[in-house]
Formats: sequence, C-alpha cells, structure tokens
Amino acid sequence: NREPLIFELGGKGRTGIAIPEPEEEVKRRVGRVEIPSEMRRDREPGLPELSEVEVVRHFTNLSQAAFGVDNGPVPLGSCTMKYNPRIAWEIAGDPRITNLHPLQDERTVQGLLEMLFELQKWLANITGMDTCILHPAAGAHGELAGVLTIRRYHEVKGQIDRKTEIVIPDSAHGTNPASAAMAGFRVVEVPSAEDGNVDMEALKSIVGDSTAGLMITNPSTLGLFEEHITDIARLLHEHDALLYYDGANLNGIMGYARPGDMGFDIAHINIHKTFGAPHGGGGPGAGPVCIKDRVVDKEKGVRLSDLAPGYRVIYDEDTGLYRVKGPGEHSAGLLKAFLGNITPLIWGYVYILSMGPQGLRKATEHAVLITNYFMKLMENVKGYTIPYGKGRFRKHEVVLSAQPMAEEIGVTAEDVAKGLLDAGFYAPTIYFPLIVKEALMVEFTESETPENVEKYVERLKEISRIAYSNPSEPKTWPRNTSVGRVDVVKANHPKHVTPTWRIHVKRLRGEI
Amino acid sequence: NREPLIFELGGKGRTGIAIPEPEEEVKRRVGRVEIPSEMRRDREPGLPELSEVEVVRHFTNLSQAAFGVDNGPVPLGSCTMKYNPRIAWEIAGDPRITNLHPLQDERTVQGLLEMLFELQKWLANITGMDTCILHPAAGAHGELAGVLTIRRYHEVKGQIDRKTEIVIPDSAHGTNPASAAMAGFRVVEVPSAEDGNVDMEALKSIVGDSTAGLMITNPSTLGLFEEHITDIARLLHEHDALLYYDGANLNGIMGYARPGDMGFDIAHINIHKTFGAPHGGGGPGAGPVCIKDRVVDKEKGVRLSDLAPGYRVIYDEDTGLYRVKGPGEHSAGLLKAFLGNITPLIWGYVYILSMGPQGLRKATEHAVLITNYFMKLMENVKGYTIPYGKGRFRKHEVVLSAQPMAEEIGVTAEDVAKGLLDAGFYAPTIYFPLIVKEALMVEFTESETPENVEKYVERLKEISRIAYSNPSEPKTWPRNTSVGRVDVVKANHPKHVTPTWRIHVKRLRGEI
Amino acid sequence: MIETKSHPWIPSLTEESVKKMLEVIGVGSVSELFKDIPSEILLGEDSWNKLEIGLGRPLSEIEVKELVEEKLSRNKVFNPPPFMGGGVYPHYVPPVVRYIISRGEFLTAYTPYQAEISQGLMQALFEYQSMMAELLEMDIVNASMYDWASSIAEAALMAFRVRKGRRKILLPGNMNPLHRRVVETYVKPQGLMIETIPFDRELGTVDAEAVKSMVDGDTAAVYVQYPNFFGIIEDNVKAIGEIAHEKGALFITGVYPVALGLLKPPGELGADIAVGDGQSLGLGMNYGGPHLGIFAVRYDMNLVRQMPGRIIGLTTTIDGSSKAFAMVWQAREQHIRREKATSNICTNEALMAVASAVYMALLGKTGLRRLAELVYYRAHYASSRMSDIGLTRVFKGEFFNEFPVSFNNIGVKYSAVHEKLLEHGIHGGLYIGSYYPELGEVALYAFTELHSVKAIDRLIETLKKAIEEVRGR
Amino acid sequence: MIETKSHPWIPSLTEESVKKMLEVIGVGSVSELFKDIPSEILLGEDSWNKLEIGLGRPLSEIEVKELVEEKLSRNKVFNPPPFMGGGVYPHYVPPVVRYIISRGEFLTAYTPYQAEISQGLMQALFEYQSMMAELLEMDIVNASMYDWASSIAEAALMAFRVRKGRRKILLPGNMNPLHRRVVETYVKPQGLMIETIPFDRELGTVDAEAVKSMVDGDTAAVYVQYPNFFGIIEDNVKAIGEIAHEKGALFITGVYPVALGLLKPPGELGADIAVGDGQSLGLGMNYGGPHLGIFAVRYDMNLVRQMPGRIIGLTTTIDGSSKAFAMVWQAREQHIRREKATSNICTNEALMAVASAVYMALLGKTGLRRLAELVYYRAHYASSRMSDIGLTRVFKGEFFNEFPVSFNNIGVKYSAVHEKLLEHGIHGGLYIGSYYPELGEVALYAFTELHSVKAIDRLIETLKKAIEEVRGR
Repeated sequence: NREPLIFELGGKGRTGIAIPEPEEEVKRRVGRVEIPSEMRRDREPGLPELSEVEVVRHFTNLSQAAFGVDNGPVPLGSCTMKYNPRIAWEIAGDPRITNLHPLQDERTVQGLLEMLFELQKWLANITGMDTCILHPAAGAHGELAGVLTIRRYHEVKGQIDRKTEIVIPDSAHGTNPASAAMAGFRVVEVPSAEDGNVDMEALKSIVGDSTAGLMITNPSTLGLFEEHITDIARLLHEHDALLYYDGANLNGIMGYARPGDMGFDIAHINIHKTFGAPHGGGGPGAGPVCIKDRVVDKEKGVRLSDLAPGYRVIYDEDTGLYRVKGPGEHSAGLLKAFLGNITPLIWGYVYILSMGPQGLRKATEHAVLITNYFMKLMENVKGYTIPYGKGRFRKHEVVLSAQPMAEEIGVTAEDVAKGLLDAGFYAPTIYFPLIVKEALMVEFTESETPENVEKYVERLKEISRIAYSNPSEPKTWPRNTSVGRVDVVKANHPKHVTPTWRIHVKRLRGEI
Repeated sequence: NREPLIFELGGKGRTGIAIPEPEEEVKRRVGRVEIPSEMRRDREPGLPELSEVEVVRHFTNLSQAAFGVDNGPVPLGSCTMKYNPRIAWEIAGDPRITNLHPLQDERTVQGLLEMLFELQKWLANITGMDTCILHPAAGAHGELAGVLTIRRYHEVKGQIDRKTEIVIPDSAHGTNPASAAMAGFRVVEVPSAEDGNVDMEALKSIVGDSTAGLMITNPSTLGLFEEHITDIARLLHEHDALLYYDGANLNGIMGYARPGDMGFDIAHINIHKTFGAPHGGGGPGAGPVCIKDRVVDKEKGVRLSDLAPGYRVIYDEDTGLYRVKGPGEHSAGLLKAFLGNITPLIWGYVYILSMGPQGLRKATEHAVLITNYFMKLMENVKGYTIPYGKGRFRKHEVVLSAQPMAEEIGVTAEDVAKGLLDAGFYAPTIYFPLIVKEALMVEFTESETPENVEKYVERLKEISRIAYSNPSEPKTWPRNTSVGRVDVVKANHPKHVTPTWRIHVKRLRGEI
Repeated sequence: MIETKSHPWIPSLTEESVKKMLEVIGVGSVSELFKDIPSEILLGEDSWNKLEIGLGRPLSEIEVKELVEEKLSRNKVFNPPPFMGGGVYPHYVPPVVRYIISRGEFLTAYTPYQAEISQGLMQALFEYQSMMAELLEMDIVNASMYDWASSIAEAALMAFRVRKGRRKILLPGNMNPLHRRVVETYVKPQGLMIETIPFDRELGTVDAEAVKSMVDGDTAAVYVQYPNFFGIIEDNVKAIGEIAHEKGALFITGVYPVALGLLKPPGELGADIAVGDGQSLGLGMNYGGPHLGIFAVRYDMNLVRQMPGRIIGLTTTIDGSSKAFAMVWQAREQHIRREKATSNICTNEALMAVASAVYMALLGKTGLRRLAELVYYRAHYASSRMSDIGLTRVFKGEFFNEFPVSFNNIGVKYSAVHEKLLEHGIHGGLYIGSYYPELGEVALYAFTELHSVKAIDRLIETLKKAIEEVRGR
Repeated sequence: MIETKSHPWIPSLTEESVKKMLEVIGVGSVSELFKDIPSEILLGEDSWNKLEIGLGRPLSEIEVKELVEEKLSRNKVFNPPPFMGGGVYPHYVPPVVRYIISRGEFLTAYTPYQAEISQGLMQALFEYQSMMAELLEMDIVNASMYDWASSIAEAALMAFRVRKGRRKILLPGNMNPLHRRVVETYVKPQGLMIETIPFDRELGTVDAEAVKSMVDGDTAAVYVQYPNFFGIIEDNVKAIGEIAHEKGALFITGVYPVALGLLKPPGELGADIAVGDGQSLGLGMNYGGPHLGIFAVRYDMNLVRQMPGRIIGLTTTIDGSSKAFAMVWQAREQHIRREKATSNICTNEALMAVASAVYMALLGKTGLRRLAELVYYRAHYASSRMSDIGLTRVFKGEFFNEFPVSFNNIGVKYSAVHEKLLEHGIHGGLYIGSYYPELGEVALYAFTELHSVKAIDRLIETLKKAIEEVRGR
C-alpha cells in the first residue's frame, strides 16, 4: 500500500476548494463575527492541506486498492452482491432528487413521492404483504423496526410483560439477535436439523406463552428453503406470537414464494441486496419493512401496520396529492429523522421498474441455477464438504466447509479466502453461519457469468492441491493484493490499536 | 496485462443493453422491413457478446491500466497536462449541453451561444487579437485554419502564385510543417541559435518575396522566450508575409505578453492545454483561432478575419439574440461540419471564468516558477545537460538532454523515460525538439506540487546513479507497469503488424 | 417491451448457458430447483406476472428513462435553495466528491471484510474517522451511523450500558424535535426514561440551572445540541458538561459540523460522546437520506468497549513490511457478539463517510473556518435585512446560521406567507409552530453559502411583497 | 470574490512554496523570470487585470455554478428530442458509456506515447478499431478523426496521394452538404477538383449512369454516402464502386453506422476507404461536437502507407511474456514525418472512440440489428402517419430512418409550421430548402429509438394542428 495517509500529503497554506470571502456590503452591515468567547474555537482543526488535484489523486489511488462488483466476482454469501445498473446510478444522482430538502413543501416533490408510493406498493406485492414502510436505513434497521412492531403488538394487547422472548434459529444472521435485544427481548435459539430445516421438535418445545415472535430467514443462510415454514407459522400464531421474515435471502425465492403467503406477519427487504442498489463499501442501504394488515385491536381499529415505526407515503384522493404521513399514535415512533434512504430506494425503484415481474423471477431463477451449478462442480473436491441438506438443491447460496482441510493439514477457511483474493476474486463470507465449521458461504447471484463460476471452482481446486502438497504455502497468501496478510492481532492490541490519526500522533508523542 | 481482449470475453446470446422490440401497432402498420436485397446485410457483425456487468468490469480494469493527471504527474513537454477541474466536468456534461442538436433553432440554445460568444471575446483579450473562431477541433486543426487563412490572404491579394513558402523554426512541433503542407505551402526551415532564439541572420536570408508566412511558437519548445519576436514580425510584415502563433506554449506567458502585441496576425489556442480541458487519451481537443482585424482589401471591405474558416457566434443587436454565422464568401470554408468541439470549449469557458485574469496570470507564474525550480535542481546532475539558452530562465518547460549518458554508457532518453514510469511518474516528451539530442522535454504546469518535482528530480538522479553503476539495468525497465517493455519493432513488422482483431484472426487463419 | 431471451443484467440468461447448467446439475428444468417449496405457497408464473410490480413487464432503459423523466419533472429544485434547515442544510457539494463516490471500486464494494483486497476503502474510512476526529477533537470516531438522530439514540443506549443501573437521560427542550422522537423509540423498549431540560424563553438557550437540579445519581447522560434547534449558540455547554460529570453522568453533545469552523469542538467542551450529521460536509440533502451519523468518543476503554458501529484501525502487515488497515474491536459488533452486541448496526453509511472525507480533505485546515464565517455572515445579513421589514428574531441568544422569525407581531399566518413565497418561486423557512405551539406563527430560517446576497435580497423583497399581499386579502 | 493567497488548482501558490522556490532559483521575485520579454510587449499586471476576461476576477465554484446555471436554463432540451438528423442523431447514450469515459484514468490521460503505462487506454483504442472494423467489415480502422466531414476530406487527400497525378474527385449531389463544404476546404489548396454526381430526382439515389460517364483516368476517387442525405438507401453502391475501380479510381463510402444493422457494410460493397461518424454510437449530440470521425481502409499497404491518423497495434512485450499494445506505422504521422506526413492530425477524438467502443460492446452481435430495425420501424411508422395527414415524402427510394417531407402540396411555408411546432414544445425536422432551393418547402425528418410511438403520435397531431393554424391565418 504505497499511497500515503492524507495527513502525510499536501503543504502549508494549500486548499482544495475556494470558499469566497463574505461580500463587503455584508461585512459592513453585520460587523464582526460575535461568538461567545467561551464557545469560540481558538485553533484550526488539524486537517491536512491539499490542493484539488492532490485530493483527486489520493482518492483515485485509494479506489484502485478497493474491490467491488465492478472489478470482479464478489460472491459473499448472504450479501447478494449483484451488479448495480448504471441507469439507476444516473437517475438516483439526478439533482431533482439529490437537491430536495426533506421538509420542503410536499407539492414540490410530487414526482419523488409518487415513485416512493409505487415502490411501497410493488414491494408489498413482491412480499405478499399489505403495507410497506420505506423508513429503515438498512437491513438491521428494518429488523429493529420489525421487532419494535412485535413489541408494540404485545403492548397494545396488554401482554408485553409475558411476551418476553424472540426465537431465532442458530443459523441466523447476527443482526437478528442483536435487533431483538435492542427491542428489549430475550433471545432464544432454536437448532437446525441435519436437513437444514429448523428442528421442529426443538421448536415446539421452545415456543410457548412467553414467545413474542420468531425471526427467520427463508431460504436459510445455508441456502435451503425451510420446508416446514407453514407449520412454523401455525405454531407461532397458535401462541399469539408473530413471525418475522429476514429478507436478506429473498433473492432465492422472489417470484416463486412470498413471505406473506408463508404466514409471515412482518418482513424486511434489503434494497441494496435483492434490488440492485450498491453497497457503497458498507452503506447506505435501505431496509423497508412490509407488514400484514392484521387486526390488533378491533375496537380501536388498530392494525399491525399502524404499530410500525416511520413515515408512510400516502395518496390523498381529495387533493390528488401524495403526502408524507408521520407515525401515528400507536406507532413505535421514528428510527431516523426523515423518510428513508432515498438514493438506494430509487435504485430499487429503477431496478424493479426495469425488470418487471418477469425479470425479477428470471433473476431468482438464475441466482438459483448458478448456485446449484457451482455446488455440483464442487461436489467431491478434496478438502471441502457441503454440510447440511444432503441431496437438496440450494437456492441463492451454498455453504461449503473447509473442515477436512483444516483438520487434516491446518489450512483454514481464512487461508482459502486469501487464496481466492490472489486469483482476482473477492472471498466468500467465512466462518458463517456459525453452525458450519470452517464455513465458506458462497453467493454468486444472477449477475455472475458461468465462466467466472468455473474459474472460481478451478481456483478452489487449485488451492486444495497446493494446500495438500505444501500446507505452509497458504499461510503466505495473499500475495497479489496491495498488501500482504494484515496483522489483525496487532491492530487490536491495546498498545497498538490506532483508530484515528489523532491517536497515532498521540502514541508517537508518548501521550498514550 | 491480464485483462483479456473484449473479443475473448462474453458468451453466445448475451447482450449489454436491451433494445426494445418495435411496438405491435408499429409493426402492423409498417409491415416487414424492406431493404433492397443487394443492400441487406446478411450476417451479423463480428462483435463480442457481453452482459452489462462484463462491459463495466472490462473497461474498469482497462482504465486501471491507464495513467492520467488524476493518477500522478504527467510532465509531458509542450502538452501542458494540467489538472482538469471537476467543476468543468460537471458543467460540460450537463444534458442541457450534451443533448442539444447543432441544427436546432437558435432561439432554443441562447445560453450556450452566449457562453461561446463570451469565450470568443475572452480569448481575443487573452491573445491580444480581435476576433476568435472556435471551430477547429484541435491544435493542428487550428493551425490548418490559420495557414488556410494565410493562403486566402495571398489569394485575395492576388499574390498566391508568388507566396509559396511558410518559414518554420527547426524547433517547431511536427504539426506546423504538416499543416503548412496541407494548405499547399512549401516549408522552409530556419535554424535556432545557441541562445535558443531564432537565428536572425539565417531568417533574414530566408524571408523574401516567396514567403507567405512564418509559424512559430513563443515561448519555443525549448521553453525560451523568443527575444527578437518584434523584429521577426517587422521583417515578415515588410515582405507582406503573415505571422502565425502556435499557441501550444501559451501557458508560459499568459498574462505577461500577448501574441497580438508581439505582432502576430493569427494565433491558435489549445483549450485542452492552456485552459484545463482534459486530453481524454488523445482528444477531443479544441483549437480556436484568433485573428487580427487587419484590412486585406479596403475597397471590398475584406478583413483578415473574414478569410478564416468556420462559424462565428455573433450577437444580433436588433433581435437581442445570439446567432451562428456560417463562413462568408471570402472565408476558407469549413473544417468540420459544425461549430466546434463544444465539450472542451465549455471546460475552457469554466476555467477562464473561474480564474479570471488574476488567476490566469498566477497560473503562468507558477508554471514558470516550478519549471525554473526544476531546472535549478537539475543543474550539474551527472549524465544530463541543459542545452541552449545557457543562463536564461525558462518559461513553461525545459528541455534536458541525456546525451552524456547515451554517449558514455549507452543509456538513452528512452531508458530514462522507462525508469521514470517505474517510480509512478509519466515520462517526459522524449526525442523532441529534434534539435536536442536525447531530449527530455519536461513541463510540470502550475498544477504540480513542488514535492512531486523534487521526487522527480530524485528519481532522475537515481536513474543516473544506477545507469553509471550498471548500464545494462535501465534496459530492463519498466518493471512496475502493467507490462514490461513493449516490442515496438514487432508491432510494426509486416509479418506481425496487427491493427485490429480482424487482422489477428485472419493471421491465425493464415489468410494473411 | 423487451424480450427476455437474454438480459443485460443476467449474463447466464441465454439458451446455451441454461442448457449447460441444467445438464451439469442433472435436472430437466429450472423449476425442479424449486420443488422443495410446498405447493400451497408456490407461486405460479402467471399469477406472479399479473401482480402489480413495476409496469407488469420488463422495460428497456430507454423506456425507463422516459418514464422517470416525467416524474422527475414534477420535483422542484429551488434556486436559490430553500431557506430552510432544521437539521438538513443545502450546502455546496463539490463535483470532486460526487466523482470519487461514483467510482465503481468504492460504489460497488461490500463492507471490507477481506482486508487485503480492500485497503483503499479501509484507508478512506480511516481517514474519514481521523479527519472527523480532528474536527471534533475527539479521539475515536466510528465509520458512521445512519444519521444524527439515530446517533443520539445509540449514544443514549451506550450511556445506559456504561452507567449500568442508571435509568434516566436528560434531553433539552431546544434540541431537534425529530431527533428527540428517535431517541424515544430506541430508549423506551429498554424501560428507560427521558426527562426534558427546559430552555430559556428569552435567550433560547438551555437552562443550566435546571440541569443542575435535574441531574442525579440515576442520570446516565445529559445531551446538549449546539447550535440548538433554534440556531442559537449554546454558551454554557462546558458548564452543563461539568454538572453532568459531577453526578457521574456522561455528557453527550450534538453538533452541526459546519459550525465547528467557529465554535469550540466537543472535545474541548468535555464531551464523552459527540454526535452530529455529516450531511453538511459534502452530501446532498437527498430528501432526508442517505445522510451520515457522526459518532465519536473519548479514548477511554470503558467507553470504547460500549461503542456501537464499525471502526477501522491502522496496523501493519504480519511481516511488518507495510502499513495496513483492519477492522478493530469487532467483538463489540453483532456479527460476533450477536444479542450481546453494542448495537445491531451492520450496513452503515460508508460511502457517505468517504464523501465526507473527500469534502474535509478539500476544505483543509482553514476551509472550515472560512465556510463557517461565510455562513455566519450571510445569516446575520439576512437577519438584519429581515428586521428592516419588521421581521424579528424570536430569541435573543447569539445565533450561527439559522433563527426562528416571528410573524406574530405583524399579524399574519405563516402558512399564507409561505404560499405567496411559493408563488414567487421561493421556498421560505420551516414552520415550527407545530413543534412549539406556544411560539405561535414562527418559521425557522436557515442560510448557507448557497444563499448569495442577491438571493437573500430577493427573499427579503419577496417576503415583504408576500406579507403585503397576505394583509391585502 | 475569492482570495488569491492560495488556489485549489495551483498547489504551489502559497507563501511558503513561493519563497522556497525563489530562493533555490536565486531570484527575488517571480517577475524576474519574465525579464527576457521585451518591455514594449510586457503587460503590466494592472492592464492585464483590466481586460474583459471572465468576470474580471476569480470566482469560487459556488459563484461559477450559480452563473452557469442561469445560462444553461436558457438551453432547451426537447422531450421528445428534435425530429431532426442531417448527420447528427439523438440516440440513447447508456449511462455506462458516460461512466466509463468519466473515469479519470481515461479522461485525464494524454496520447499514449509511453506504451507500458498506457496499456489500458491502448487496448481500449485497439478494441474500438477492432469493433468498428467488424461493423464495417474493413480491416484497418484508425483511432479516430475529428468527424465524418473531415474524414471524407482526409480520404479525398489520401486518394490523391494513392492515385498520384489524378486531379479529380467525384462527390454525389445527395451527400450531406456540410460534408461537401469541408471536402472543398481541404481539397482546393492542393489545386484539385471536385465534380458533382447528379441524383435521380424521383428516387433520390445517385445516378449510376452519370457516374459511368464521369469517371475517367483523372479521377482519383468516387464517394457515395449511404443512406444518403435524404435518408435514402442507395441501392447501387456496389455497382458504383465497380465503375470507379474499372477506371482505377478509389471507392470511398460514407455510412451512418446505425444503418449497418440492416445494410451491407462498406467492406462487402467494395470500399477502399470507409468513413462515417461515430456520434450515433454512444455519444451525445453535443451541439455538433465532439463527434467521432470514422476512417477505415482495406489491408493493402498502398492504402495503409497513405492513411492518416493514429493506429494502435497488438504486439507483445520484448520478452514475449505478455500481449501488449503499441502505436504502429507512426512514420506516417506528423511528429515523425513533419511536412511529408499523411496528415497534420495529432489530437483526435480518442475519448469518443473509447465511448463508442463501450457502446459497441454493450450492443454486441445482435444489438445493432435490433437497434436498426427499431429505428427503421419508427421512421416508417412516422412516414405512414404523416401521409394520413397529407404529408408526403419527396423521394420514392426506400429509406432508413430519415426522409424529406414536402409541404409544397399543402401550400404552407415550413418556417411557419416550424414556428407553431415550437410553440407546442416540439422541434420538427430540418428545413433543407436552403441547400436545395429546387425542392421548395421541404423539411428532413429523422427518427431514432428515442422517438416513441407516443412521441410520434404527438408529433403528427401537433403537425396537423400547426398546419391548420398556419392555414387559418
């Protein structure tokens, strides 16, 4: 990594943008800047000083040491790293979206509100739900919205003191238990069976009076469709518990099955996964939440969707205007200040508009097709196994295990990952789900070409060959990346940990 | 270079853009496509078949194996590789410019025409000329416009049969003689003196009755201001010959001296050099031509600017509208179909608007300052000399010679260039101007930082040290680029030369 | 209508590819791969295709552009931009910022779980953290939260973890009311309480005396926003922090970062946690999102261990040959700690953090002060011009770029004035009577570097005219 | 107003840097570096600063944007786009194209004189040459000329060099008249002649019989454009080429490349040189430029040696370890051959060539045909709809996407119709009466994939209304 830190660049007195001086007439009228002395900043912030060209060069060079879908396959399991169509980039970046103030008069943003209104409707149809709310900024944020809705459900029904537990499969994303906890629930884990489904016996023994709800993704993180899903829904509903759908894996069934039809009450969607919005190196995302129109309190006319947090875009028949409606009296409230993360939502809008139902279904088919193609090619490759769900087809992803390699010769999933980097691939998600040892969780999505899948398989085979002939070599990987293997232990060591340049300087000065 | 050729990518049946089917109602009304059989294409063109993501990846990867000002210093002499401000990129890319048809009603493009009208005026003031024409698409195109104007001058004056020669210094850009020849003139070369000025004695002996004009750049390609320029102008005008200014080096004097004031009759300007438009890997450029308001035929009211080719943007006082005026009866005609290369012209407009006269003068000062700083640091470095103009300051550029290294140890200017590539610099212009052996022509421009100049000097010194200690090593350079040294001889060998994939395939098939 | 025999976004959607893959897998058709979906929930192609999803058919880019263009034409971009803030400000976004975050290597990357192939992204995020730390003079900044509001909420939850057992947090009455609602949403399920600190009705600042009486041993944290919702520069921030600390409560400050060009940073005012929104640092307003939640803490492991969000750290390669970046303190995060994590946050606003890093790099050491001064001058010019036409500020406290203007004394409804302004193509300030009914007809006007003198003069003239028109009715 | 103590585009414009550099150079001030400029032509700072250059002062980006925004607002982007061609067509430009050519590595690069550090750019240009060669079925394509018109002009000059001694070139009367003017400009100074081939007044096609009678031993080349300026598909291109070849003249064809989705490529029609404009392949109309001059020849060294422009070739590294790209046949070019060069061209339209390469890659093997068919259908639909309202085509020849419409028989001035259309927000076709007075009130209407059925229907209705309104006067 040859690019210096930005603090090491530039020169005294330089600037990257010319901020104009206040006009003479303004200065004359206003006089001096009057800041209460105890609040006046008395030294400039310690920012670097660079000209515009230096800033452009620096970040251009940094970008070249990053890797996205634009650079090659990024088959991160459960992350659904699709191609991000540039048509959506163009539209989402239009000044007629980016330059709108969230509080400006609704009559002046009718085009945008119409798009969002339509998106709400389309997502409801895609998920088989009744109402969608675009508010949450990410999948986990959507989960929080969902479990808060579950909480409100039991509150409105006066049973929250009793309904204290959320059940979550052991194969779940880490955000599920974390979200449940943020909503004040206790988390109860249910194990997976060998066929990849939830262990129904275990579930039956867990679900009871204190069960507030269950969070599950379907297909699971193993890429397997939960075959008992309707039974699970029935079981939960029998105990007046709600069923929450983690939409991270929607790309495996879209157009073939809908959470609403499976019996789910609430579902979140990752626009930045299933609907082609870019991940941006970790965000912004958008995690709309879709809800069944279930009656909660008949007398007061409260429905489940009334309980969800956030804003709704509604159409006012009287005025013919779209409007933004804030959370009502039964709502869980707000999860962020404004309507939602508009940019990714518009990407999603453009994606769905472009694909139509036919295209979305094709996307699912090809995501599934390519996954099973990959799985087939990886059958019986030395060093790897494909645990759970033997004989079953996968949906959007498949989890390999490098356990044989790890146990036999000490070459781990991480080593395999590094070996993939050297071949110009991003590595799979590793060590997840937790129920698979030395997991390599692979999701190509419909954006990947069969020939890249084949090359990926070839590389996995090559890694295995190299590993078995020289088990120490994989420990020297990666070699072709901008830096060699990173010292993560040092990065976290109390004596070395350096989360900012400020800390770096303080360490150099012996102040820490 | 690991990126395959695009013909090696993709798969049968793929497409990167969905072209809609004609609507049913349209097909019904129109019937079948009727192409005269002798004109109907009967096989699809041999284009590759790629999905959108593959196209994006391919060209993203290719771009990473290219190098522009955004990546680091590109100190190509006479090329004036400035930083290209992104504010101009944003404005020039606005749909309200890119989506305009050149023949659409003038009343619907008044904003653009006003900008171009202002640009004409500003460029006239910058060069000290009376009229500017934005028509030419590049510097060489501007030269052609200029020499065609000289031709028209002598035609109108009825002396073209006699005025057959254009005089050009031996340090001139290759485009000068080539442009003169395209305008039907014979080229006569005048040598440079040791001080870098034109050899005045030689010039006096050359200029005569048959001299139609003289083309010269000032500062010269040696970066030296032509001190006798007013004498030269007088000499030429005495022989009714016109003086043409090659604007490639305007960045060395802008704000300090103007071609018009020096006695030039015609000047071209490189917007993509002096005024911050990007080079785009070799274009588009824009090469406006500015002309003195010199009377050619008093009776007919013909002025020099009437003779120049191309369109003019004029302001019509009566209607208050800007209009595009085609070439008049005395004009040399058109050099391309439409007004000019609008995109780079708009970059130039934004650059000048942003800088104002103060900023332009500062740009020149710093281009000159950094050149002389560099020259000073390169004084007495073993292996290099700084020929011509001893003791004189340079303007925008300086020419070094690697002649000592070449003669003493066989390490050439080209080897030095390759050694610079390895250190993350673009190389200087080499083997030019022709009057300097083993020339290294360096122009940093005001966009470069002093510390990069210092690093560049360090690298030049290091190259010299390595060369003298191991003269064979430089022949192995470059090593850090995407490929090693390219086989240019093979590239041009009749048995190997492969200008297209089509020829490649034919060679493989033995058809060539 | 476009065919679906092949599609630009699905490379394997060709006859040849499908055939090959099906053969290798050993099935006759794609539908076999879905046979484990119980038939009662399996959707038929026809019923799916009939659903109202998009236009019910695939569209070409050309059709999409045409359709969307019509919608975009119904959004109005005001020029000058709305004279409106309330937590979101129309600032200038340099094209360099847009350019850099459009580069595919950043745009299409995932969270940098594989460090070696993501060094450029990690360095950019590290530089965001570091430059933001300098602005705030705080030691540690995470790689972003969703927005300012959720940053406060997470800060509150964090305070309850750090000060385990305490059950109360104090929020000022002059903080952004939308932020307040978000904090409520996050805090309530934990069974925790919020108390409101009153503000001085004359000055508009937090009532420091009230804070003194309210902070006690059950108080986990005290929050102050500066400039506050009324644009007033709270002048007793440090004092309030000291009161909080005396009782063992954490001190959380929220800032509009542009103001830090003139105002003391949280680090100098004793903040344990600093939050804010990076929207003003190089992001568009984006109709409210994506924005950028700033979250910073002092370097105190008791705080760090409870901090939410991703953090990139500087380290070296294992062989020590090069500097390198890695995620640090991951054990706090949900993918490791699950229900015991410090937050459920995973996807954050990384690309916005990069944007803001580019912006801060462009501004440099002196740019922020220059920007803040310009904004200050423009707002004060506007305030002065407003008083020329009889419009007065509601509070006497010194303000930065934003202030509530009273229409009470001139006897018009603000909504009527707003209407007239709109007719003249101007979007005025934010009516805040709905948040503070006691203030009456009051609108919060905000100014930035994008409001030129000419624009402000036009606003004043138009306001004058609008008021006359309203009165004339 | 911005200060000039430092400037974002001049990094060394700081007190510190200036001082250091002056010291090293050994001068007291910058002005000493200009002392060799004779005083009578040396400009004083004050007189320079007083010149009308920009606004006479440096502006910040914010001011520039505000100022330019006002101007841009006075340009009208028609939606649907103008129904107008004449050599420039409103085609769809995929955002992918714009994205790729905005990447700084391409955008800010120079001509790739240093091969090893420019391989990506050279490969992109090689791929442009190669894909264009496939479209044209010609062997060699250069890395671009300025535009179609200058490509013909250079082709003419080349033909005179190849057929040294011949002094005449034949141009058809139905070629683009602007192209014709450019050829004249280039050819005349060489003392060479142009003769005009008449066209069939009924069909609109070149009169092949006339060609036969005009080509002789003094003819260096014959040029044919297809579709021609009237949009007519010349059906005797091959025959004309044969006539030319019989007399030893070169055959030059000009094409609108989109039409090659349906029409035979120049390579199949016997062209020695093929020219055209790449504007329709992924470039904006850009108010006439930058466009992309296509220039291709057969693989015949007698042609290649006289060919203008830069050419990138595929080769290997010296050690043979990798494929590589290099400029080939540079000895033809001005920087080597100077006044004996095949052309003075240096800077060409490289970035536009890259854009067009991206576009062709997106289209792929079948895309061009699909596009051409769509365009064909839309234009023929429009033609049919026009005849419904009494507007007829001028020529009977089969057309592709463009056709002259006669307003003679309905007795209105086209300018009046145009005016009415404009009032209704529609930009109609190009009045060509000024080029061909004998045709009378005739406008050339063109259609592309951007003219939807809805848009065409709207055009027809508006035309109808406009004609009625004009007649009603």
